[in-house]
Amino acid sequence: GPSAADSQPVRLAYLQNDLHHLALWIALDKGFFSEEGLPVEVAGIFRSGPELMTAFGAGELDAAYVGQAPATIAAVRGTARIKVLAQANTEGSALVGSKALAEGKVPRPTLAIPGHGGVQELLLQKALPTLGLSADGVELVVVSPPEMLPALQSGQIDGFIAWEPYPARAVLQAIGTTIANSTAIWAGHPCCVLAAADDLIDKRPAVARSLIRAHGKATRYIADHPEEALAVAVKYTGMDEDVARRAMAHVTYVETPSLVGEEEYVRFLITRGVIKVEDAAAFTRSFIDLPTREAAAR
Amino acid sequence: MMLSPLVSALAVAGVWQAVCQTGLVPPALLASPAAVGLALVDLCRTGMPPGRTLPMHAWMSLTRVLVGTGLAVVLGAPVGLALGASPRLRGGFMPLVDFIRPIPPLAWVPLAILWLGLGLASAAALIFLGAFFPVVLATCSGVRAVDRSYVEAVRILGGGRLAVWRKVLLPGCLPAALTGVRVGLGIGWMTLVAAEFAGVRGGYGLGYMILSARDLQRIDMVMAGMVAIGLVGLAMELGLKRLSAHLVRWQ
Amino acid sequence: MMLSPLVSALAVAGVWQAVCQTGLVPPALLASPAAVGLALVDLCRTGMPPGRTLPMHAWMSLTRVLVGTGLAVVLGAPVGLALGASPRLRGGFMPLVDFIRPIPPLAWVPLAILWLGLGLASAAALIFLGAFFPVVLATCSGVRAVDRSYVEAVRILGGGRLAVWRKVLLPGCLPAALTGVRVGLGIGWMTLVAAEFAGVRGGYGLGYMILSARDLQRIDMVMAGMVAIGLVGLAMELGLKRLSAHLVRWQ
Amino acid sequence: MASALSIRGLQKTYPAVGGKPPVTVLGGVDLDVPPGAIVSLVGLNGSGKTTLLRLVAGLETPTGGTVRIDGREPVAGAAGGIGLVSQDLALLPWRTVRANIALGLELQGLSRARREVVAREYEAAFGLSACAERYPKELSGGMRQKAAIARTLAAGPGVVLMDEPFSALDCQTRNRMQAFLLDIWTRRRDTIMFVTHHIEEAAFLSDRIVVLTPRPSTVAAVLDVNLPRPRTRIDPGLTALRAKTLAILNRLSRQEH
Amino acid sequence: MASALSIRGLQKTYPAVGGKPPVTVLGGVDLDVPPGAIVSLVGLNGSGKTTLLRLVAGLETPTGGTVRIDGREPVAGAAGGIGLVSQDLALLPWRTVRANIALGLELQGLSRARREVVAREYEAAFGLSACAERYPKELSGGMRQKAAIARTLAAGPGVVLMDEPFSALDCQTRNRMQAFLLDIWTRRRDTIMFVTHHIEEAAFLSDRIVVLTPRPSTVAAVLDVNLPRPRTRIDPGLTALRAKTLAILNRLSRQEH
Ligand SMILES: Nc1ncnc2c1ncn2[C@@H]1O[C@H](COP(=O)(O)OP(=O)(O)OP(=O)(O)O)[C@@H](O)[C@H]1O
Ligand SMILES: Nc1ncnc2c1ncn2[C@@H]1O[C@H](COP(=O)(O)OP(=O)(O)OP(=O)(O)O)[C@@H](O)[C@H]1O
Ligand SMILES: NCCS(=O)(=O)O
Ligand SMILES: [Mg+2]
Ligand SMILES: [Mg+2]
Repeated sequence: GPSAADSQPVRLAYLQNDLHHLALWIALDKGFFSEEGLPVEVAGIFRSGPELMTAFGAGELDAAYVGQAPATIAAVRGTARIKVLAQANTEGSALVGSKALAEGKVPRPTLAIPGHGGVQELLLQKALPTLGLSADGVELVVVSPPEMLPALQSGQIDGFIAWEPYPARAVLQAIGTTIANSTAIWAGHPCCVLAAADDLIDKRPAVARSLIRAHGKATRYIADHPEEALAVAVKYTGMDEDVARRAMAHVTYVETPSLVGEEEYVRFLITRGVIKVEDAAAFTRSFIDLPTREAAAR
Repeated sequence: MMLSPLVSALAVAGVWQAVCQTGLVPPALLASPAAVGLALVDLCRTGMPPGRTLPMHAWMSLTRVLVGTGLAVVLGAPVGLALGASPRLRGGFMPLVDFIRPIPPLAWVPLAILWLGLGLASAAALIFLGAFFPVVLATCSGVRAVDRSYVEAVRILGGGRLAVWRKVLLPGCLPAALTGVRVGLGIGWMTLVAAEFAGVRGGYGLGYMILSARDLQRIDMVMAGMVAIGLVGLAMELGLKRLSAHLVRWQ
Repeated sequence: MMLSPLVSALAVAGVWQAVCQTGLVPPALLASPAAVGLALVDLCRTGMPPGRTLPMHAWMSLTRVLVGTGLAVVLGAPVGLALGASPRLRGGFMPLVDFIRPIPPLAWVPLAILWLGLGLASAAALIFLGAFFPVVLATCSGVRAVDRSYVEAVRILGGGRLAVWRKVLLPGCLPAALTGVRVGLGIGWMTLVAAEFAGVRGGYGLGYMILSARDLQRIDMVMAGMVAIGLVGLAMELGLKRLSAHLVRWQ
Repeated sequence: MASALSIRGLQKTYPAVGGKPPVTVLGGVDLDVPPGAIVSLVGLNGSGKTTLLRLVAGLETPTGGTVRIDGREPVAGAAGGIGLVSQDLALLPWRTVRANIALGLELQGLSRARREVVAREYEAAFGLSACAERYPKELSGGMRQKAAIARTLAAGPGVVLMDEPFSALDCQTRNRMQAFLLDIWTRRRDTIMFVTHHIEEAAFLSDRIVVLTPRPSTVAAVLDVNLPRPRTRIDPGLTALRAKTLAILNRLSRQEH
Repeated sequence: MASALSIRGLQKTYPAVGGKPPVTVLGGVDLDVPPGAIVSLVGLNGSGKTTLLRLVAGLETPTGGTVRIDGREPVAGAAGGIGLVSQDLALLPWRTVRANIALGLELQGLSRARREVVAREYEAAFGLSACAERYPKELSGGMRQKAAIARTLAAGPGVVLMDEPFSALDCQTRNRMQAFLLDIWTRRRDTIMFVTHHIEEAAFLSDRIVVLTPRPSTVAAVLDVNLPRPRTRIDPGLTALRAKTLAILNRLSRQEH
């Protein structure tokens, strides 16, 4: 039965307007946490992963939906003692560019990324050769995703790589064309995860298992009820329905984490000099909490 | 002929609407006053994100700003007074003040979360950081500008340190300190978006609302949020001016 | 016994280092002074992101802050003077000023990018917005506080409007205006992260550096960036104080 | 080409503020200063002398009645028109003594060199040469007063208004300043209105003494000083005039208390 | 229980600033004021009278020599010790006339009611009742001066320092104030140091007149006024003393020019 500690609400957080976190909103909206007997509390809505990680480190959060990138970096650097309980989604980013870029007519394009060390930077690195470009042949600028659209429209950048819904919106508004969906660049690449504090996993393992199960239900719900899921996305973000629909079509909602994907990303971070990890494979196996997942599955 | 604030407000709105109607600027990037008006209505009814309406956003932000700026005044004024009155303290601590005050509030976000957690304390602390230094500097200059002869008059009449403070330095620096509070309050509001970066509990706040709308390219709502901040800030400023006129009526 | 700034700086660093050494705070969340020192060295050698070193970041930010704050002073001082001297203008435009000034710089980001692009102009404009209003308010109060009898003396001696400005109002409000410039410069630096948040061309800037370090959870580099901003801000402030002491040596 | 000053039914009321009643200072003052004359204005404290000078200088607007200088209303800012040594001196604190003295000339557009010459002349005449480079707050009370007088006279106004200009001077300096003023006046024939509580001084300097009643003030008496110039201080005519003026003031003072 | 004032070899030099040389104001002043005596300090403008009073009040520190009040160095802030009517008055602009007059009593911790009674008494004595609720800037120059004197005397200090306290008063008010001062002094026997340029006033009020030389000043002469009190203004002894003092000042003045 649930212990006294388990009746404490789980402090959850997510990033506002990130469609990748849809499963959380579904679970909240459809009562999947309650079904698991899990009291939850949205303890914070964040603007970006790094702040969310700080909140983890400060002991303010028990679990959160967040990008795999900030979660990995924080775990390695010790900002937050967390593990991945489940995948929230894979894929769901895209490289969008001006017509000229799509036609390969820009000799030295200016391309925007959302930040350094993110999955999108790795995706872009992978995509460049297919565009006939080298890392030295492009000008990289960091632009916050909402500003990528006006920047592209006003010709200050030639293209950008970002998570949905920014690519979808750019296409719908005819600001840019999709040059490559991330599925094409790196099929099944990791993106966002459900992460939990080590503290929670160690001291309240039942809660961790319940989280995984509720998340699993929510993820299956998205697959089974796409229209209802869309309605929840619109409800939680206020996004236009057609934008959300198009965006969600490019996001793959799966709950099983990919060890291979994470390991590759870790290696990328190591080569970029962002983190120092002796054994990427070992780190990945410890970072993704397979034992709890197995326990939850039983 | 008196220039009423209404006239100047209408003039600004008129130019703004005209710019929008030339069609030179895409409406997706600059909302017209009319569109912003509609967005305001929408924000009160539907909210952004849906269900989170403007009055609640405003209320939460107001709380954060009032707590942050209030603290800034309560702590900043004494610090400014002390620095203004003592060249020794000034020599020792003014460089520290001058070192800390240019540091952007956004850079403090991680430390604020670390020390104060998520919620009011953290947000108020960042607003505090914005408002604190203008209050300190203004109060400090204010004290230094008080005519020495008034201090001497009170000393000679038997007043000690405390009396010099109560009878001369405090009333004497009041006009300058009030200007500092006005600047501080403005900066407090200006710091709001940064403050709501620290993660908002419950998902309310004008800064949070603006950034949410920005994520969705709802420029009309972004601008409606700016207008809302402007109006709340203006209302507080007018209240402050009233108070100030009452306090320094001898001028 | 004089409290030297060095003593107070060492005291602060000592407390900070002690807090870090208690082990109560994880070093990943609060870097020690020693770690920040190392990070500074690292930032100068390797850079963040790698290849982009601190001096270049500082140089680019300095340019943005100087242009933004410079404009704020050049435009804000005349506006403050005009508002201070004319109750009519004050009545008409002060509410507008009070309306616009609390709006957070981050909220202006979309409009700044729209109008000014991703480069210097955009960043400088946001810094300008931060620094402008403190300068306006301080200058305005300064003008209003100038003793009327000085104005009368110049009028009586045959001075016209221009002469009243040049011989009385300008020198008379100088101390207050200089305080405004000091506050404005501080706020200008404070606005830096917001200004560089939207994206900077060339990938340089202390705010940009701090955000990059934040993305990579390098709290030591975030804090090193804060220290760098503090030091550059302090250096500018000291220069300003020198200038100010020279300009108002009659005090 | 000296100016004539004519004041008719002049009234001044300070409006009510913060629950305190309005104050009527001038209750209808009629007064004439012939071109090139020195008229002294005497009266008890608070009788409105300063207010009257400020109205003549165009620094306040009358509530009623008129002030005319050569038939025109006074305007502050008419270069070389009116000079005022105000009771609070109003030396610009950010200017040295020399720069203060040169202010009027500067406003008249004189060259730097020319200003320097005139300023030095006045510094010397007022015994301020040693502190010409000092700021006003470094001066003694009397020295500050001398600097303010020098500033006004150096500008060479046609109408000179002086509000207790010698009140902080020692006797010797006061006498010297009186002589200096008369000396300048003899050369320039400025029209001078002079406020003083020093009745002997009023009599010694003036062509006419005007006595104001207490607030709301009107003209209590006009005494013409028909004594030849240059005068001596021990002139019995002066003594008689002084006694007469004091008697009027004494009466006014007794009425007030 | 009046205080004795003793000044020995008092020196004061303002340090050099901004390339301007230091100024030695007092070059070694010796001066005694017996307990309960009125001593007038006279001297030319800039001779250091104000500086001397400020040193006695403990507002400046001497560069050399000593000031002793009852054997102790003066300290500003010792309630009820020293009173100073400074040349610049220093009325607090944010306080009404009444609140200014009551300031000293307030600092001594008197109850509001008691302060009110005393303040009203002084307002009445100084003819300020009508403007007790006004702020200083609403007063005429003379009224302001009276308010400053009232503020100092109301506090009842044992040593009263007055720096040209009556310079802006009309003759009648000046005489009344002199009488009022003597009246208070007769009752309280305060020790009074009185700076004035009005030699008649100095003679009429004082037990002793001290004349300072020009800067760097020393004591030029000490004249005892051995005349019985109450005095009349036309006392021939006074006239003689006045002539004698003026002669000294004239000599000093001629030497200076
Ligand atoms: N701003 C004001 N508001 C109200 N009353 C005022 C104001 N200014 C001056 N007064 C009043 O006007 C009267 C006349 O003042 P004014 O300064 O003209 O007198 P004065 O004759 O120059 O006196 P004094 O000889 O003392 O200099 C005084 O009773 C004073 O209180
Ligand atoms: N801060 C200062 N720096 C330099 N010199 C100063 C300063 N203050 C006063 N003095 C000088 O000290 C001298 C004496 O000044 P003080 O005010 O004591 O004279 P005083 O006898 O009171 O003259 P008065 O009769 O004009 O009031 C003057 O020459 C003055 O210029
Ligand atoms: N969907 C991306 C989320 S994060 O990388 O910014 O955390
Ligand atoms: Mg007057
Ligand atoms: Mg003096």
